[in-house]
Amino acid sequence: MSFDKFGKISYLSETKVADFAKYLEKGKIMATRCNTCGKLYFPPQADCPDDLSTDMTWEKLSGKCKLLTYTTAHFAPAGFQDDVPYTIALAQCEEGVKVYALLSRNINENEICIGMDLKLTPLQFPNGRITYELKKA
Amino acid sequence: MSFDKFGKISYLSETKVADFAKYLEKGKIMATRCNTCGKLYFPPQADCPDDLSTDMTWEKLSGKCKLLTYTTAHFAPAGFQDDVPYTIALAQCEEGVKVYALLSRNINENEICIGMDLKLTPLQFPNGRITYELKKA
Amino acid sequence: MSVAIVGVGQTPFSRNCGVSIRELCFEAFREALEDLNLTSKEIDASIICSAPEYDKQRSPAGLISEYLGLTPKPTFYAESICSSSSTGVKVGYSFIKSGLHEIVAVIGFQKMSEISSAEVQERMGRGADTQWESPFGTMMPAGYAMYARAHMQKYGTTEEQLAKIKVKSGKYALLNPLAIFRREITLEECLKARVIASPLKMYDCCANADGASCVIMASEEKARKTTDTPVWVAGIGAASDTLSTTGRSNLTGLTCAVDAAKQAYQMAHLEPKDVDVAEVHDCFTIAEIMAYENLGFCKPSEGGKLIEESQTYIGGKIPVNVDGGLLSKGHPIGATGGSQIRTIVLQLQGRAGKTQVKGAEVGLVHNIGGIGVYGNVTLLRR
Amino acid sequence: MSVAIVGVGQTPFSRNCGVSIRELCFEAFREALEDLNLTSKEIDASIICSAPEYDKQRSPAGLISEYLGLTPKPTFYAESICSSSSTGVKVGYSFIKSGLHEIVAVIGFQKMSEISSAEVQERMGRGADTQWESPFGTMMPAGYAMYARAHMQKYGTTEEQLAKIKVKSGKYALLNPLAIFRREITLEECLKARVIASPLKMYDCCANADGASCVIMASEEKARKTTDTPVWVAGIGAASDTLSTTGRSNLTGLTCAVDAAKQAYQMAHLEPKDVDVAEVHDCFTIAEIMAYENLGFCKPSEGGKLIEESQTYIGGKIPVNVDGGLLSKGHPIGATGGSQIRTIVLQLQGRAGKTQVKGAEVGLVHNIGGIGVYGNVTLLRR
Ligand SMILES: [Zn+2]
Ligand SMILES: [Zn+2]
Repeated sequence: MSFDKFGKISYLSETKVADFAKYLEKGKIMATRCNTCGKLYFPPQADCPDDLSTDMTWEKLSGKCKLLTYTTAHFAPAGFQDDVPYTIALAQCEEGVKVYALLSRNINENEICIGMDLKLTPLQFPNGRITYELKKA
Repeated sequence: MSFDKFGKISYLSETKVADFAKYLEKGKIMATRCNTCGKLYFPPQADCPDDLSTDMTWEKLSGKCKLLTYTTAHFAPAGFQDDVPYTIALAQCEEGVKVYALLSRNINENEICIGMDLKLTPLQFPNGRITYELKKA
Repeated sequence: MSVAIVGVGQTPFSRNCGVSIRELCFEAFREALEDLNLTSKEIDASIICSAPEYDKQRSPAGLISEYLGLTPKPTFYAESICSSSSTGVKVGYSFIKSGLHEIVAVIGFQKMSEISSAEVQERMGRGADTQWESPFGTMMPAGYAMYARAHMQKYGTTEEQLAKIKVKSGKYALLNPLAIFRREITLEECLKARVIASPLKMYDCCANADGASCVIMASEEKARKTTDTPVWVAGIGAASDTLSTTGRSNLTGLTCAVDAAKQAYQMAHLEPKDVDVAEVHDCFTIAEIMAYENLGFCKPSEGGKLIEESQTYIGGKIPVNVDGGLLSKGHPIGATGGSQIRTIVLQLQGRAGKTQVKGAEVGLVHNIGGIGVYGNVTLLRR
Repeated sequence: MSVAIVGVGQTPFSRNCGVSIRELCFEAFREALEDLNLTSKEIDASIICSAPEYDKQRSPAGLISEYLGLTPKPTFYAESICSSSSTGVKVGYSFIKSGLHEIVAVIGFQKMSEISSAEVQERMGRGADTQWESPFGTMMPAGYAMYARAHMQKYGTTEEQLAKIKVKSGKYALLNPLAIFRREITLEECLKARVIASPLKMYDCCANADGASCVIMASEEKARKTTDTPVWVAGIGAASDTLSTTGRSNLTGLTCAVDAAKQAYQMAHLEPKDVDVAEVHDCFTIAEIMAYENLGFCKPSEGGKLIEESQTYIGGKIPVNVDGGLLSKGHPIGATGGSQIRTIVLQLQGRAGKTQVKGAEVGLVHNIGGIGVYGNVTLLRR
């Protein structure tokens, strides 16, 4: 399976970690862990620059995370104009890795505060495309 | 008037020498001459690198030229596929400048020979776009 | 052997230049060679700097070097997005210092008016990680807005302080004939403007622009023959941070700028307090506040206070962006670094007119590519 | 102070690599660091080389340097189309020679399989002058075909001689596990193949490909600590010719290659006869024949005769492209120069296996960007 179902718009269809999309369809958000040095990678990667190893294992993230920073976009690049306003967020997962995703539309802008608990969750678009988003924990 | 009517496909719409297209519509193929050093430029340019001058005059080419080299393309880039085969040529104008253009379809491939006399001629496409081509002299 | 900047040039930055990219570059090149004892034939190499995909021409290095009469000298294209021409200056320095070349032209350009603003942001979005971040509708304002939000949260920086950066920018842009926006803007206008990416509003963001810049660099020997007022490259620093937002450890400052500044100060044997005038990369108001901190003009957390106290106006502790900065000049990506360098060179030559910082001896240029991905700091000396 | 190449790496060149550009680069990087006493943390700077618009990622320097673990070291993107990674090596040399950096990684890549061949040619066409030449349906094969036609006319070079370049290429590609096409091709097959741009037929043209390459460069001191078999950069030459075809004065040779070769020989104090093994930019068969002449391996006009007499096979006067060349390896634009350098480095280290030129001491790399726009010649020495 290729990677081109990931995201609202996809710019990349081939990657060694295309299985991420397969897992995501099954409701699992996966990171990779280097079997050589033990480092956890999210977004997942197939290679470990620390020891030049390519021996990695998939590992499920709990999804528990905290908001680090965010912005609500009222202007958007071509292809995303119909979605404004949307809130882009960076969150810290309990496993130590960070995630870049949109905040769920169910969270009101005045509820948002840095440090709040969030839950990283798979999301299927009506057209069959898949992604993940950050929901209220 | 902008430059975007020039050529089968245009990639550039704004230039200081946009008047070239206006002249071309009137049947004239124009070069520019630097008023400071006297150098003739074709394709025309608005600036003279030799003396950093921008003082140029339009000057009509006679169209008389000789074939320097050519190729007949049987494969084409996107946008030109319906035109194959077409013959791209480089010719030397009697004024000393060179011109890059297609050879007229009226010239048979077996007639073509390096050194042959040609006539640089304005050409209007059915859709109103304009260019020039090299005809048999 | 020292390396000098002997000539600088810049076109007006505009919303729609109406000319082709090579014609735009010619104009900047011509200004750079003015009053120099130098012909274009003596230039050994050129470096053409921009970001691709804003216009249709690919591999513009060959096109532009031909139009400037630099053929058959070597040329190539250098890119680090918004800091491309500072990267060019770094390469130019090393070409000369290594002995490969004696005189190098660094030409930066961008023509952004051929496409819409949303299309520009789409291309900028694809300058983020296209696998993991672009699919979320990333754009430049959003990236800097996330830094702004974190800076406000951690240090108490306010929207008023951000706006005051733009107020300063407007004041000086009024005196810069090459700037796109030449008018003063009030604090109130800034605060009432529509939101682009919260907390950044319209006047917190710089504008896309068309423009070109040119920097002529020379070896010490050639510099002395070429001009009476060479400006010396005292220090050069360059560093990167992760392209991914998820890779960032610091959300309240740009570590690539901190690292680059450290290198440049060290190479020049200078400290922040030695800088008389600075150009910093204010693509967004928050970027200038972080620059104050990252360059050591104040402590981390105190950037907001520095502008609040007007310390970065002429007459203050350290005058910053007295040409109006990107916020008012406009930001034609590849041309921006060269324009910043031009401003500092004119300052150090005493040719800055109404915005001259008296007796300026040491100047600094801070030029950032992307959302803190490529950090470049250049120290120049009279 | 001398500058060395200490490590080289390359992925297989393929029609469809199936991985992302950063993953592709990682593979080449990993090979380059193999057996070196060096970790990626010790690399001071990276230069990422490719041609834009073949894949969607913009500003890949940040992306790739992050994935290779090179952050926070400086990085940028260098482009001279097909010679991008030779340009990167020239900049790497000057970074080290100038004292700015000690160890530099030059990474070249291209992923061309995401778009069709006609789309690739469209992008290449926009690498010509988009105002005056692209509107005529320009493409790379057409440009080289015009040189071929002129060469045949002036010197009597034949289609058979062109085909013999490809026959040699096929013979050596059979021994190169990283090449796309690993089979021998007969003279007859070549001559009967369909015409792409007359007189060039299918086997006169190289194929688009996906691939990456990596060259690790180091100062003399660092090189000695890193490896027992450094290969020294003896000479570097770079020159340009007009982007426009109308600006060309010579239609039977590439003056940018002549100029670059002259510089490289002079810097290295070497002559053509000193070269033991060479990699030349055979994007088309005619390009290899012109390279023989432009590099001084034979006189102008005698390129056809040189291949006719098999003088560029192993055992001949000067073995050329004994890895199969671009014609059989494939031509992933940004990766090509690095791949050529890798072949010569392995030759000079005595690690070239079945295609080893015995006792090779001096090697040459000839890498051209565009249709003779950017000329790069690098001389390496054991
Ligand atoms: Zn590891
Ligand atoms: Zn003139």
